[in-house]
Amino acid sequence: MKKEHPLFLCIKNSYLGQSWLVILLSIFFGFTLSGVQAFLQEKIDTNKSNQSMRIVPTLVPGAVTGKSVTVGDLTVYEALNQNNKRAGWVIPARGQGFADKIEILIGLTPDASSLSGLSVLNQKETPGLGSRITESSWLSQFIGKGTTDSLTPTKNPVPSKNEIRAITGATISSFSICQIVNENVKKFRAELRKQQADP
Amino acid sequence: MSKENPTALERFIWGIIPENPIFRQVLGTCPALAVSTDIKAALTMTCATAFVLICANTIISLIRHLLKPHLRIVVFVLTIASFVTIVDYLLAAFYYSMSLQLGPYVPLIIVNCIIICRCEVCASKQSVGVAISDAIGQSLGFGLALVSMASFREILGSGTWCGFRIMPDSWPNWVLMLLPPGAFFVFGFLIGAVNWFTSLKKNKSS
Amino acid sequence: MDLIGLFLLAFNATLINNYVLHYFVGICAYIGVSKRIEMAFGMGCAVTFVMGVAAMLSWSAIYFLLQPGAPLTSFIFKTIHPGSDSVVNLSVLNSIVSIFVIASSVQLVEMYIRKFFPALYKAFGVYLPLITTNCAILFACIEIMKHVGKNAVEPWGLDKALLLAISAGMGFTLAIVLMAGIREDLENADVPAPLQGPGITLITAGIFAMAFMGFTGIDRGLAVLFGR
Amino acid sequence: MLLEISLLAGLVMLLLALFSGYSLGWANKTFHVEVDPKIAQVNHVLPGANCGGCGYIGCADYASAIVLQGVSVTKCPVGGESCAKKIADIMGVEVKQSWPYRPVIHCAAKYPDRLKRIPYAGEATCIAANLVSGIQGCVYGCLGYGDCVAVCKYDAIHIVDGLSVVDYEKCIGCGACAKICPRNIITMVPFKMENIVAIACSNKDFMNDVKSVCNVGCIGCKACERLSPIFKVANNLPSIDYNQYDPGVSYQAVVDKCPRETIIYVGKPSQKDKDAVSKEEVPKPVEAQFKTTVDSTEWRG
Repeated sequence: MKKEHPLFLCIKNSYLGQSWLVILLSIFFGFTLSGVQAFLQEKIDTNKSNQSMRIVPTLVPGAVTGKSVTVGDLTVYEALNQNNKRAGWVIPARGQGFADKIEILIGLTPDASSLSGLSVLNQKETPGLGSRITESSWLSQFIGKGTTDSLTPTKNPVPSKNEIRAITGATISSFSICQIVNENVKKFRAELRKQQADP
Repeated sequence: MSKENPTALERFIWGIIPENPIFRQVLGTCPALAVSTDIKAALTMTCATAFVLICANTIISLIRHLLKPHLRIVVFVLTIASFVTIVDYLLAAFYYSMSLQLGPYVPLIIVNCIIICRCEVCASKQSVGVAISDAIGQSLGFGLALVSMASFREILGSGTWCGFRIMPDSWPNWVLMLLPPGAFFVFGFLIGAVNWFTSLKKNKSS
Repeated sequence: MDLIGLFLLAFNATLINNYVLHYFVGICAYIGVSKRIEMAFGMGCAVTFVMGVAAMLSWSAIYFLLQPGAPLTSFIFKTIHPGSDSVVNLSVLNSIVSIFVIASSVQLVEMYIRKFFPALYKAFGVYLPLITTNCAILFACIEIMKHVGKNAVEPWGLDKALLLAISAGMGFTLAIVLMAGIREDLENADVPAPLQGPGITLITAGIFAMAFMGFTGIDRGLAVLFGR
Repeated sequence: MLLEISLLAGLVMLLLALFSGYSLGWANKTFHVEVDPKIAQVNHVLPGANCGGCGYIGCADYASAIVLQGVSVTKCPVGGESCAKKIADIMGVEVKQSWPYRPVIHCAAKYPDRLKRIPYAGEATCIAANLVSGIQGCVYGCLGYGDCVAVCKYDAIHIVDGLSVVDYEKCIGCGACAKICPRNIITMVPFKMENIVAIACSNKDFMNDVKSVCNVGCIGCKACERLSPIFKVANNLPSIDYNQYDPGVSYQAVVDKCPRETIIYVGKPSQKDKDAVSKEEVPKPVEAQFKTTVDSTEWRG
C-alpha cells in the first residue's frame, strides 16, 4: 500500500474515520429532507389553516368567508357575508376534556349576544360515549343560547333557558364543553366591549 | 430459516403467511395494535410501512459492502428515519385528515421492529432483487395482519367496514373493541388462531 | 415551577395514559422480556434511564437547533445571511435527530454497563440493543417534540420533558413487572397450546388495560381537588 | 432560500454525526472490554440451536464456558462428535472419548408401591401437584402426572402405572425432561455401555421413614458403598460417579447385594430381555378415562 500522508492516516483510523459512511449518509439525508420540506411545507401549512377556515362560514348564518382578525389579544375569525360585511364572529377555543384536550370553534352573532353555532375540531374522548359531543344533533342545542349567563348541563330531557341536555354516560365531556364555551365567550365579550369602548 | 438462503420468490411467499411478521414472528406489534381501529387507517399505515420498507431495503442492500459491523445499526436507523420523515410529510400534505388521525404513529414506523429486522437479516446480506422481494412479501404480510385485525375491530366496534354499514342498526356498538383492551384481546386471540391453524397443518402434513 | 402541574403530568403519564396499556408503545419488549420479575424490572429500569437521557438530549437538540426560529440555527443563519429576517425552520429533522440521539445513547449505555457492571450486563445484555427498537422511547421524544418551541401549544421546559420521560418509564416498568408476576404463575396454569407465549400475555394485558382504564378522569378530580 | 436551508440542515446533521461518531469512538476505546476471540469462533462452530442440552442457557453461554472455565468440549448433544472435534481443534485440546448423555429416572415406585397417597383432584400436572404438600408419602419421588411426557419432543418417555419410564431407543438426550421435572429426579448420565447400573431412588430419609412411605425406596444401608468405590452415600442416598464407571467390571454383585433392589440396569433392552418378554401378549391400549373431579356416586353440587 502506498505510503499515506500521516494526517490522512491519523484521521482514517481515528474515531471519525471509521464512521465516514455515517457522516456522508447524514449529510445526504439532511439535504434531501430539507428539499422535501421546502417542497411540501407550504402545502401542509395551507392544509392546517384552511381546515378551520372551511368550517368558519358554516357556524354563522349567512356567512360566506372568514377572515382572521385580532380583537384585544385574542386571534379570532370574523365571518363575512356576500358583500363583505361582518355577519358574526368565530372564536377558536381549547380546554381540558375528559381524556385529553378538546379544540372547538364557537360561532357568535355580530354583537356577541348569543351563540350562532358550535363545532368540535379535534378531541380524544372515549369513542362511542364522549365522542358523541361531535354529533350535530347535540351541538345544535347551543344555537340561540344567550351568552350573558353561563350554560350548565342538566340531566332532565327538557332543558330550561340556559341549560344543555348532557349526553348520557358522558357527563364530564358535556360539562367540559360548556365550561370551555362559558370561559372563552366571557373573555371574548370583555375584549369586544373594551375594543368597542375605544375604537 | 430452515434452509440456508432461500431464493427471492421463497422469501416473498414466506413473508406473507408462513413467516408473517406480526402473527408468526410477533414483530412490529406497536402500530398493529394502535392503528387497527378502522380499515382506512390500517391501509394507510400499511402503504406507508411498505414504502419505507422497500426503499430502506433497496438502499441498504446497495451499500451493504460498505457497512462496518459496529456502526451497522446507526446506518439502518438513519436511512429508515429519513424515509419515514418523507412519508410523514407526504401524508400531511396530501391526506391531512388521516395524518391527524394517525398522529404520532407515523413517525413510530422508524422503530417498527419489522423494518430494522428485515434490514439486518435480509438486506444487509442479500442482493437488491432478493431484498426488494423480501420487503414486498413482509409488507404484504404486515398489511394482511393489520387489515384482518382492523376488520374485526371495526365491524364489532362501530358496525361498519371501511365506512360501509355492515351490521344491522340494532347492533349495539361494542365500544370496548375500539378501546385499548379490545385491541389486546383481538390480537391475542388472532395469534392463538394462527398458531392453532399452523399446528393443525403441521400435524396433518407430518 | 408549579408542583401541582408537574405532579398531574407525572400521574397522567404513569397511570392514566400508561405508555404500554393506553398508547400501545413498547409492546415488543413487553411480550418478550416479561418472563421473570427481576429481568422485567431490570429492563424497566434500563428503559427509564435511557428514556431520561434521550428526552434530555432530544429536548435540547430540538430547542436549540431545530424548532422554527431556534436560537443557535438563526444565529448561524444571521452570520451567513446578515439582514434577512426569515424564520429558520428545521423541524423536518426532528425525527432523525431524536432517533439518532436514542441510538447513540443506547450504544453508550450498553458500553458503559458492559464495562462497569458486567453482572448486570450478563443478566439482560441481550435486551439492551432491543431497547433501541423499543417504541416507547421514540414515542416519549415525539410527545416532547410536540411541546417544544415558541409556537407549540403549551411549551414545555426541560423540567417537564424530563419528568414526562421518567414517569412514562416508571409506568412502563410498573406494567411490565405486573405482567411478569402474572406470567410466572401462568406456568402452573393449564394454558391451551395455541395461546401459549404471546397469545396469553396479550389477553392478560387486555385485562390490565381494562383495569388501567379505571384511572381515566382521576386527574380531573385531582385538579379540582387542588383548586386548579 | 432553499439552498441556505438545505446547507443549514446538512450542517446540523454533520455536526450531530461528528459529535456522536466522536463520542462513540471515544467510548469504544475507553470502555473496551477485552473479549477472547476464541469465544466467537467456538460459538460459530456450535449448531446455534440454543436447546440447552449442554446444561447452559445457550450456545454463546456454553462457548464462553468452554473458553473461560475449560468445560469439556463434548457436552453438546446436538452437535455430537463432529462439533466436539471442531471445538477441540480451536481450543487445541485433544478430544476425550465422548459418550451419549441419556436421562435416568431416580425413582422405581409405581402407584401400588407408594403409600399414604391421598385422592388428589387438582391440576393434573406435576408442577402443580408438586405444590400440594402430602400428596403422597414420599416427598422426593415421581408424581406421575407426565410433565416430562408433555415436554419430550421425541415421544421417548411415558408414564407406566404412575412412574415415568424412558424409551432409550427413541431418546436423543436433549435433556428437556431433566429440566422440566419439578422434583429433579431425572439426571443426564453418560452411557459408557448399552445399559449401565443406576440408582432408582432419590429418597434421603433413613430406614423406617422410607419404609413407611414406599415399598421399594432405598433405606440408606450403605451396602453398595462397601462393595464398590464408585458408589458414594450422602445423607442416606447413594450416587454413582459415572466418570469412574468402568465398563469392563460387572456390577452384578452390587445389584444382587442391594436389599431393596433399587440398583437397577437402565439403557437399551438387551436381546436377552427382549426374548424373555416376547411371549407375553401386549396389554390392550388403555383409553383415557377422563379424570372428572365429580363422580356419579356423591354429587356435591
